[in-house]
Order: sequence, then C-alpha cells, then structure tokens
Amino acid sequence: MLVQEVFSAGHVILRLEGELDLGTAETFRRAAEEALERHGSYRLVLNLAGVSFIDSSGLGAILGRYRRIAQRQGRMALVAPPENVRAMLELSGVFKVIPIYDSEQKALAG
Amino acid sequence: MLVQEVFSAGHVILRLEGELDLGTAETFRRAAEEALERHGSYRLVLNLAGVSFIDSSGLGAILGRYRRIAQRQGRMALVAPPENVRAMLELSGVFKVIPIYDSEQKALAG
Amino acid sequence: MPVQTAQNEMRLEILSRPENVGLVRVAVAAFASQLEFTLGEIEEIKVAVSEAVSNSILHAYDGPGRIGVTGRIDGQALEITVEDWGKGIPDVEEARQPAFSTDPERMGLGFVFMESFMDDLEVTSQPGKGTVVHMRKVCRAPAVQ
Amino acid sequence: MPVQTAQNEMRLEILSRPENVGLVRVAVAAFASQLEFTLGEIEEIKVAVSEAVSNSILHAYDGPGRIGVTGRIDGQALEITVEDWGKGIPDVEEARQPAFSTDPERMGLGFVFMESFMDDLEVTSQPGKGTVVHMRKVCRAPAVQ
Ligand SMILES: Nc1ncnc2c1ncn2[C@@H]1O[C@H](COP(=O)(O)OP(=O)(O)O)[C@@H](O)[C@H]1O
Ligand SMILES: Nc1ncnc2c1ncn2[C@@H]1O[C@H](COP(=O)(O)OP(=O)(O)O)[C@@H](O)[C@H]1O
Repeated sequence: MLVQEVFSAGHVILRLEGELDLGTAETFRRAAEEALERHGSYRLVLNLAGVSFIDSSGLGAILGRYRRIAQRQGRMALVAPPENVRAMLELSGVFKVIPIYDSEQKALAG
Repeated sequence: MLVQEVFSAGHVILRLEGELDLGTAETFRRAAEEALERHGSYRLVLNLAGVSFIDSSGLGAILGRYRRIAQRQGRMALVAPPENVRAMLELSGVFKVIPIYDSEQKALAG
Repeated sequence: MPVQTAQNEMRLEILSRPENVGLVRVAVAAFASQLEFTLGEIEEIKVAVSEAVSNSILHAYDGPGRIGVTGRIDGQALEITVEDWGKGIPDVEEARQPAFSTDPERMGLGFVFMESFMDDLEVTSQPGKGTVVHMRKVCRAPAVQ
Repeated sequence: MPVQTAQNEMRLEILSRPENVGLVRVAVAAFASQLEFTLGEIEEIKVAVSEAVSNSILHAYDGPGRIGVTGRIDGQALEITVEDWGKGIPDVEEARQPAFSTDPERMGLGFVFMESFMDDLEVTSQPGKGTVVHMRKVCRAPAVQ
C-alpha cells in the first residue's frame, strides 16, 4: 500500500495504491490521521483509483476515518473506485454514508 | 499462458501472453508444433512481448522448438522480450542461437 | 485452456500476523485459477479467503499463533479450509449475523462476505480449541474448447 | 514502507504437478515482498524458487508425490527451503554443473540459476530418501524513511 498525499482547496487528498486489507489498513490509517492533523483540516478526499483489492478490513478502515471526521464536523469523499472496489462499497453499505465522485475535481467541488 | 496465432509472409507468428514455466511450457509446445504442421511451414516468429516470467523450463521449451525447426532447415526469430525475459535469454545463451528483433515486421524481414 | 485438473491439493501454514493475509490470497487465487473461474469469481474467492484468514489473525490468538489453509480441487469444485487453534467462537450462529462483531472497530461483515461470495460455508468452532472455516465454490463456466 | 518484520515464517505443501509451480512462485514472492527487495531481486527469487520446485516436480518422483516449501525471514535475510521425499541425486556436485541434465530435453541450468540469483545455495540429497534445497538472499536496499 502506497499513500500519496496532496493538499488542495482546503482538503487533504490521499491517493492509495495497492491492496487495502488487514495487512495495509494500519499504514492507511496512520497516513490519514497524520495528514489531517498536520494540515489541521478535517476534509478528506480519498482517491481509490489505484486500489486493486479491498475486503471488510479495508472498508472498516475507510469507515473509521469517516467516523472521526464526522465527529469533528468535517467532510469526506471517495474518488474513482475500480469496479471490484465499487461493488464492495455497495455491498457493505459504505457508499450510502460516504459520497463517491468520479474525479478529484468533482469531489473538491462537492 | 495464452497463445495467439497469425500466419503472415510464409511465417507462423505466435504471440505468447503470461508466464512461460513448467506449468505452461506444454501448452506452448503443442500450439507451436500444431501450427507449424498445419501451415506446413518451418518459419516461426515468437512474439514474447506479453511474457511476464520465464525460467529454464520456458527457455528449454523455446530452444526445443528451435532444434526441431533447424532440423528441417527452417528459421526462427524472437520478438520484443520484456527486460526480465531478455536477461534470461542472455544468461542462458539462447540469444546467441536464436536472433531477437524488436518488432514482428523486422523479424519477418529477417 | 488450463490443464484438465481432476484433483489437486495445497496446504499453507502461516503465522497469525496481519502482513501475511496477502500471500495467502495470491496463493489461493493462483490455485483457484486452475479451474476456469471468471475474473469476477476469482475476486470473490480472494475476498472470502481474506476474511477467513483475517478473522483467525485478529480474533483467534492473544499472542502469536499458527493458521492453516488447505485448498482442494475436486472436479469443478474448489474447497478451501481455514483453521486456527485459538480461542474459538462461543456462539457461531450469533457470530455469523450481519454487523455482529466483538470488536467495535470492525464491521462484522466477514462471515457475510464469505457466505455471499462462496456457494457453501461451514463454521465449526470449539471454545479454547479453535475454529475451522470450510468454504466451497463450484466453477460453472462452460469449458470453451 | 513495509511493516518492520523481525521474523516471519511460511510453509507450503503442494503435489508434484507442473501446474503448481506458479502458485508457489507467487506465494514466495508475496512473502519476500515483506523485505524491501527491489523488483529485480523479487524477479530473481521467483526464478530460483521456480527452478527448485520444477526440479522436484520433474526429477523426484515417478508417480505422484509431495513437495514442501518453507520461507523464513530473519532480520534482512530471506531463506527458502524446497524439499521432496523422492529419488534423490546420486552426485550433487555433478548435478550442479552448468548444462548437466539427466533429461535430454532440458537445459541443465536450474542449479546455475539458483546459484546466480541467490546469495547462498545448499543442496543435500540422499538417494532413495529425497532432496533438500536451501537458498538464502539478503536484502541490502537501504531502508528509505
Ligand atoms: N477464527 C476466529 N476465532 C475467534 N473468533 C472469531 C473467529 N472468526 C470470527 N470470530 C468472531 O466472530 C465475530 C464475527 O466475525 P466477522 O463476521 O468476520 O466480523 P469481524 O471480523 O468484522 O468482527 C468476530 O467479531 C469474532 O468475535
Ligand atoms: N529434486 C531432485 N530430485 C532428483 N534429481 C534432481 C532433483 N533436482 C535436480 N536433480 C538432478 O539434477 C540434474 C540437474 O538439475 P538442473 O541443474 O536443475 O537441470 P535440469 O532440471 O534442467 O535437468 C537434473 O537433471 C536431475 O538429474
């Protein structure tokens, strides 16, 4: 799991690459917490275009970030999940809670 | 291992895709023997651009085709091996025996 | 066309550490590819295996422990068994309910995914002895000749 | 940055069938990726494992048989052991020579590749009992923080 970080329009943008499972969820969780804290922002855009696999541990890690952000009246958006990842977001109900956009631009425009 | 077959300018062109190892060498061997026989041609161009992995079993299968073809005064050429495959062709000495081209066009032109 | 496989078997043992889930997944996916599953079905098998192995890693042991994964191909059926020798599950029926989890940080969807992505799911557990998860998926793709 | 792994282990058992080489390769590659090997080094490890496992599949048994593969990470070192309980090799030194093969269709480069792609190679064999190939490769990539 590689995490690339960009700060734009008051949002932390994280671009994930690789498999998001029990083995990598912690890397993602730390990168997200650390970036949000450093920028003092609770707006997170998660670009999933590079995620090749996700399971319930990965979905849980995403939902966990959402809960923390919601507690602080922030905002979170998901971007461009590949077909298999999108199916998992739907099956788990995560897509009902966190909005999905097809580009970072649209996610920032909100 | 997927094998795509094209017949052009009196040559059988085989485009291999996947890993060429002990598990797949037999698929390749059969496809090659069968195509050469069907076309009654002993000119084989092997496009390796889609080969993601090769070991000594895969190299042996290629060399085996070469030996049969040489026995019948035919001709054989390799095309566009990826970096890792090219390194194996060099280490094993196969590249000294069978010429390598970077395109099918050039291989056909000889 | 893959080699016709009447019967095959594999056995994998790992330590119960989060970084080992991925290697079980790729090994089982490569094994499953010996049948003519679609890419979507292989994806489903990967999720199911990931859930079962993640459960053993997370829930079975307090300290280090071992996890065994067995794959079997029998005709057109793939069978996967994931077992640990850990705490066990006191009430399997309850554990299999959607959203049930003993860990507030987790979604409780592991068993739900295993069940919806495989054709059969059997969970046997003995508190203090361990847990065995047995899954089965039949390959229905017509063999294109 | 991969999780810092002080020590890890895996054990894989397969049947001696040609279609099983690939799954050992991906499992060991995923395991090796827990150290910070370069892509080129992972490629070398894949070839070495492929050669050792292919040898056991081809040369150890006349009928069906089992092959065991053990992976171990110890600090920055990866150790891989491939063993079978087959015929064994009467003269290991001879077998390790470049171009030596008892099969006219093969290149006799298996041991040569294992040796050139790994840091250490130990081959122990007992005719009638089986063969154990032990390989080791140290990860030298500087840990980029
Ligand atoms: N191998 C296991 N050993 C012990 N307990 C387990 C095991 N697998 C599952 N459980 C129990 O069953 C519950 C439900 O599992 P699951 O549906 O996968 O959800 P989750 O893993 O998200 O909690 C877990 O919270 C845990 O209490
Ligand atoms: N696991 C094994 N069991 C029995 N014989 C083996 C084994 N591995 C290697 N050998 C013997 O050693 C020879 C050389 O092996 P190798 O260098 O890998 O070349 P190749 O596999 O191409 O023959 C083989 O031809 C075989 O006779």
